[in-house]
Amino acid sequence: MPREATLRKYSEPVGTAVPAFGGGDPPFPPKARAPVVSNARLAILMFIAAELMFFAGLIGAFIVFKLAAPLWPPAFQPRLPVEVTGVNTAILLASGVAMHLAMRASKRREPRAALVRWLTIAALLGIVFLLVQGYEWVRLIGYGLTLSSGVYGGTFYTLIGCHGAHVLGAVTWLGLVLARARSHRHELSAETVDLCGIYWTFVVALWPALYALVYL
Amino acid sequence: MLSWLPEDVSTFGGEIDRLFYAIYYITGVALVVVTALMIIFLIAYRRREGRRATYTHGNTALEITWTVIPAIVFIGLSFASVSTWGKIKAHAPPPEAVVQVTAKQFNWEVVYPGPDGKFGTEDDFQVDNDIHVPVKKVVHVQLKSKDVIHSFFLPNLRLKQDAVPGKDILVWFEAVKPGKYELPCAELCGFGHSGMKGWLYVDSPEDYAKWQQATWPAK
Amino acid sequence: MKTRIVFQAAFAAAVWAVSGAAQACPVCINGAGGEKLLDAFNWSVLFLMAMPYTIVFAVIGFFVYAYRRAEKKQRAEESAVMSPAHDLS
Amino acid sequence: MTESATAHAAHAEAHHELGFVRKYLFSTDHKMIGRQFLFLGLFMLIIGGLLAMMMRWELAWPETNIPLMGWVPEPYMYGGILPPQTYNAFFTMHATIMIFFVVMPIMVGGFGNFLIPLMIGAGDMAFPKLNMLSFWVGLVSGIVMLSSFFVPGGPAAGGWTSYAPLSAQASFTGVEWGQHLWIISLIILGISSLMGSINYITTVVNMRAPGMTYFRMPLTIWSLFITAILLLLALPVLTAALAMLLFDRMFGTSFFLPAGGGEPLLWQHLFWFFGHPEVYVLVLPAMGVTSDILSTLSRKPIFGYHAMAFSMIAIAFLSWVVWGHHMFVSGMNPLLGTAFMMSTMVIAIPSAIKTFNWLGTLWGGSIRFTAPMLFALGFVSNFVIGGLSGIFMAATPVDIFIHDTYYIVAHFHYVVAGIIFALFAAVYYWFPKMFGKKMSEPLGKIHFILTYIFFNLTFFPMHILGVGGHMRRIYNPTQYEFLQPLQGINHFITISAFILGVSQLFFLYNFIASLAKKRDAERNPWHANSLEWSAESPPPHGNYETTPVVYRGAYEYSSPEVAEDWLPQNRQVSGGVARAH
Repeated sequence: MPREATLRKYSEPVGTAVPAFGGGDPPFPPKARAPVVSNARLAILMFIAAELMFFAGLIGAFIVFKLAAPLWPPAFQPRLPVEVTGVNTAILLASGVAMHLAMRASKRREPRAALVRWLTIAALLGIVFLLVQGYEWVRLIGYGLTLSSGVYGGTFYTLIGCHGAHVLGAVTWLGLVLARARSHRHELSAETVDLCGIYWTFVVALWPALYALVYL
Repeated sequence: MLSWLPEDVSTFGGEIDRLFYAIYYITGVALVVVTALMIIFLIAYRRREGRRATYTHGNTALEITWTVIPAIVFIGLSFASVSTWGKIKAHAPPPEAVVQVTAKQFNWEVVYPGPDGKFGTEDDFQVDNDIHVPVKKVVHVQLKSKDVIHSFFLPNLRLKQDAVPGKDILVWFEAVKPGKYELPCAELCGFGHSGMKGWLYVDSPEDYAKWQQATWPAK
Repeated sequence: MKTRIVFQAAFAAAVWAVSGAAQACPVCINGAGGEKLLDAFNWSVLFLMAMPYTIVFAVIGFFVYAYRRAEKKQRAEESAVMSPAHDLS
Repeated sequence: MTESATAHAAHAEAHHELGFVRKYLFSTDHKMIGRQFLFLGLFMLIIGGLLAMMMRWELAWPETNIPLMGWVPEPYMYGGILPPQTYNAFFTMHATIMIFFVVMPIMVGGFGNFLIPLMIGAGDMAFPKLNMLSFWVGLVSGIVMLSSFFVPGGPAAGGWTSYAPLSAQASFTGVEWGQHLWIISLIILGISSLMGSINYITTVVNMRAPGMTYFRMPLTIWSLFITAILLLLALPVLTAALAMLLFDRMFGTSFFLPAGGGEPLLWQHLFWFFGHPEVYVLVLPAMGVTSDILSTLSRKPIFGYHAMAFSMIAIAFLSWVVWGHHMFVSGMNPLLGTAFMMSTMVIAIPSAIKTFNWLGTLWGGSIRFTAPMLFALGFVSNFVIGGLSGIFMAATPVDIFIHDTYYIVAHFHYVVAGIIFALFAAVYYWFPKMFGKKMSEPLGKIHFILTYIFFNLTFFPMHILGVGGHMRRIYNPTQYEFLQPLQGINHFITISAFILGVSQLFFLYNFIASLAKKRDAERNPWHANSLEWSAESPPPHGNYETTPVVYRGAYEYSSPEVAEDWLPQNRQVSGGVARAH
């Protein structure tokens, strides 16, 4: 324990000023500073980073199976619907563009109607993507490709299914934002749209990579 | 501490043990020096009335020294390890005897090629948990597993290799001293993991021939 | 400073070591699953190793960009509001 | 200024009137959440410790009745005799609990939550509600994990690493739901950690008080910041692997089952890709708090602050390329083995730097041998041994022999169980700030002396067992002829372990008795510099009356600027103005 008795109260400095220690030349006196990237944006970025690592784990597994297989897709397994999914990819990318336009509209404080229009288009395109995916899944299961048909089916459904779940989550989120945007009782900050938009962009941007990896 | 090492009867075990000793002495010296310094500092710089602690934020020269020295030691150690590692794992000498060992819960299935020297023929000879090999001959073990991961561990030969289901892993050794050596499983493989063990019999040429005659099916 | 140099050197060494290992070894006695499997694992390992660095550097890059932009904006605002001789510089 | 102060006070007042539930259970106050994590961790520590005691009994006197355990029903125990299945379940749960539910909740969840806002001068975390959720999700995960003790077949028995295919098919271990719950619990824990780490990173990046630059942050904050980044990027990979494992078990996929074309080694790659950064998740906060405590209680600036911070950054960077050293004998490509050996040797360098800097901090100090200081020194001493023994396994040829032996067990207990020393140090050190009460010093010293002696007597002989070839995770060492000469050492270790366990009662008593005391702690009992000590003990909701302003780093002890031997970060010294150019 420090010795209370021998210590004087805080006093005037005894020595001359010593060189500041602890990094650079911070402003003196220190100033408060607004964060450059807001808390919510930073959090969503971190969340996306974690999501990327989650997909990295799945993709790492997929790479092992795909590259090690003598034949991929393995014999007697249905081929994946490359063309339909290609069109579907275009649909998802288009929804990304719509989302981007919505973000721009909200940033420029354009009339609410423009924002609602773009958000609706993005959401609808997202739903179409999911429906097409779902329809293709049903067909694939009909052809006998299931979760338990070896690593081919397993990786396909896990990887694409995880992405599908993310699209579903993003659509739900977008639906909530859209409901807020349509009801005029609520203020809608640019950040609300932005956060959803950033996540949407992530989900959209991830897809072409998965498409190239899994389908092509 | 190292006197507890099991007796080494393999050709490459000596190299492993030498590395072991080298690291042992290096880390031993480091441990003694660091501990001694710590004790000296703790005694010399214990709180005393009227003495103020030295005000210093560090010393660049010292910092560089204790970064560079461990770096040299560590990198040196890893270069010293490379050749032994390569010898054991990557470059097996040609075999003079071959045996197939398949691990399963909770036994080692040992298959000998029989008199024709080939596996998969009728004269293959199978036995559980006993491996007979001739002394001073390069033995190749084809390691497989039927169910889960096991680990082929021969403490006296400084040899350990996981047996992975779906993989065919080649292990080699050359024992230099006849005797009977224990072969435990070193990777958790289920409730019977403890007690999953076999024996490695390193036979003198005469004993090996005698054992072959007694057990292997005739041609 | 010196730690940074040491660190960079160490990192370069690690990357060098790993990339050296990525070339599959034709005489390996292990991994009888075949060379394709070894290759597959090598690519997977490289991919997994690269991911955290990609993400971290992307985020750091974004931050540098965001800070630069914020600073530029602030400077523009300051020069618009008050006379330049007044403050910090 | 005054306006915001009164607003703050009013704010704090409003929160003081909260009911029991909002104040103690569903609190969004980072300090309460930190305490909740601490209690959770300490409770789990007791369970994990008891499991270890039973395992030690089994190893010393195999297949004999464990005293006091006769009540456990068959088939889990037979009149106190541990069957191998239960033994396997016990070491699996011991490791899982100690790693995921003791060290992580206490160091990262508990002290991370409690200290980050306080030490950087913020009122709370960036997302208080997310923070609360993180604890409750974590608690659910803990409950799921513990509930696996009560399902038919018992808890997971595939080791904490759950190597596939042993863990991927119920028939291999005979455990059905226990392993399912193990996987589900860890997936839930991943969500909890994700929320926590997002919160920590955002808070550290955005909510530092004015003047608190990155390189003025205490090393505890640096360590927790880096830990959060590691957790953020490492845990999702485990989650992915666990999801695949769960699919293998429940939905008939075959990612890790060779019968269906799966790859057992893939599990090991994914697991250790997470697993090695995880090791640093465990040890970095311990290094951080040790640095702070050593500096404060030797009244000396930390030696080489920048080297310390950069070595942690280097560890974080390198921790992604070393995971293969857990797999040297797994049958992976030998060339990859060489690469992983090199990177492992390189990552040992920053750890060496840290040790030497700790020694440098002691040099020329004025050391106070209080309980937190003793435990911090204990951590350093254990870390030296654990670090040095790690070099043996980094050398691949040596690892061939010692892999999966007690040498490994000794090594990681010196590191991970050594972390418990830092954990105790942190509890003794920050207890006054957390609860406004002081813990008993004499009891703390007795606790330290007993713990230190019997920790070493327990874990050091394990090196000898390992050198003798004693495999880890075996149920009955007397089944092996070559291990029979070593059985005496097993007896010795077990007796030491029991005394080590009993010694913890000193801590338990001290902790509970101190909690029951009246408030008696002043604001800054250790005369420390970092910001948390300028708040009340315990700090009110919102922490600071006014936002503190930071003028210097956290380690200005015995500075010639002032007559006292400490100089808080937020104290403006008039001479300091001269530094403002």
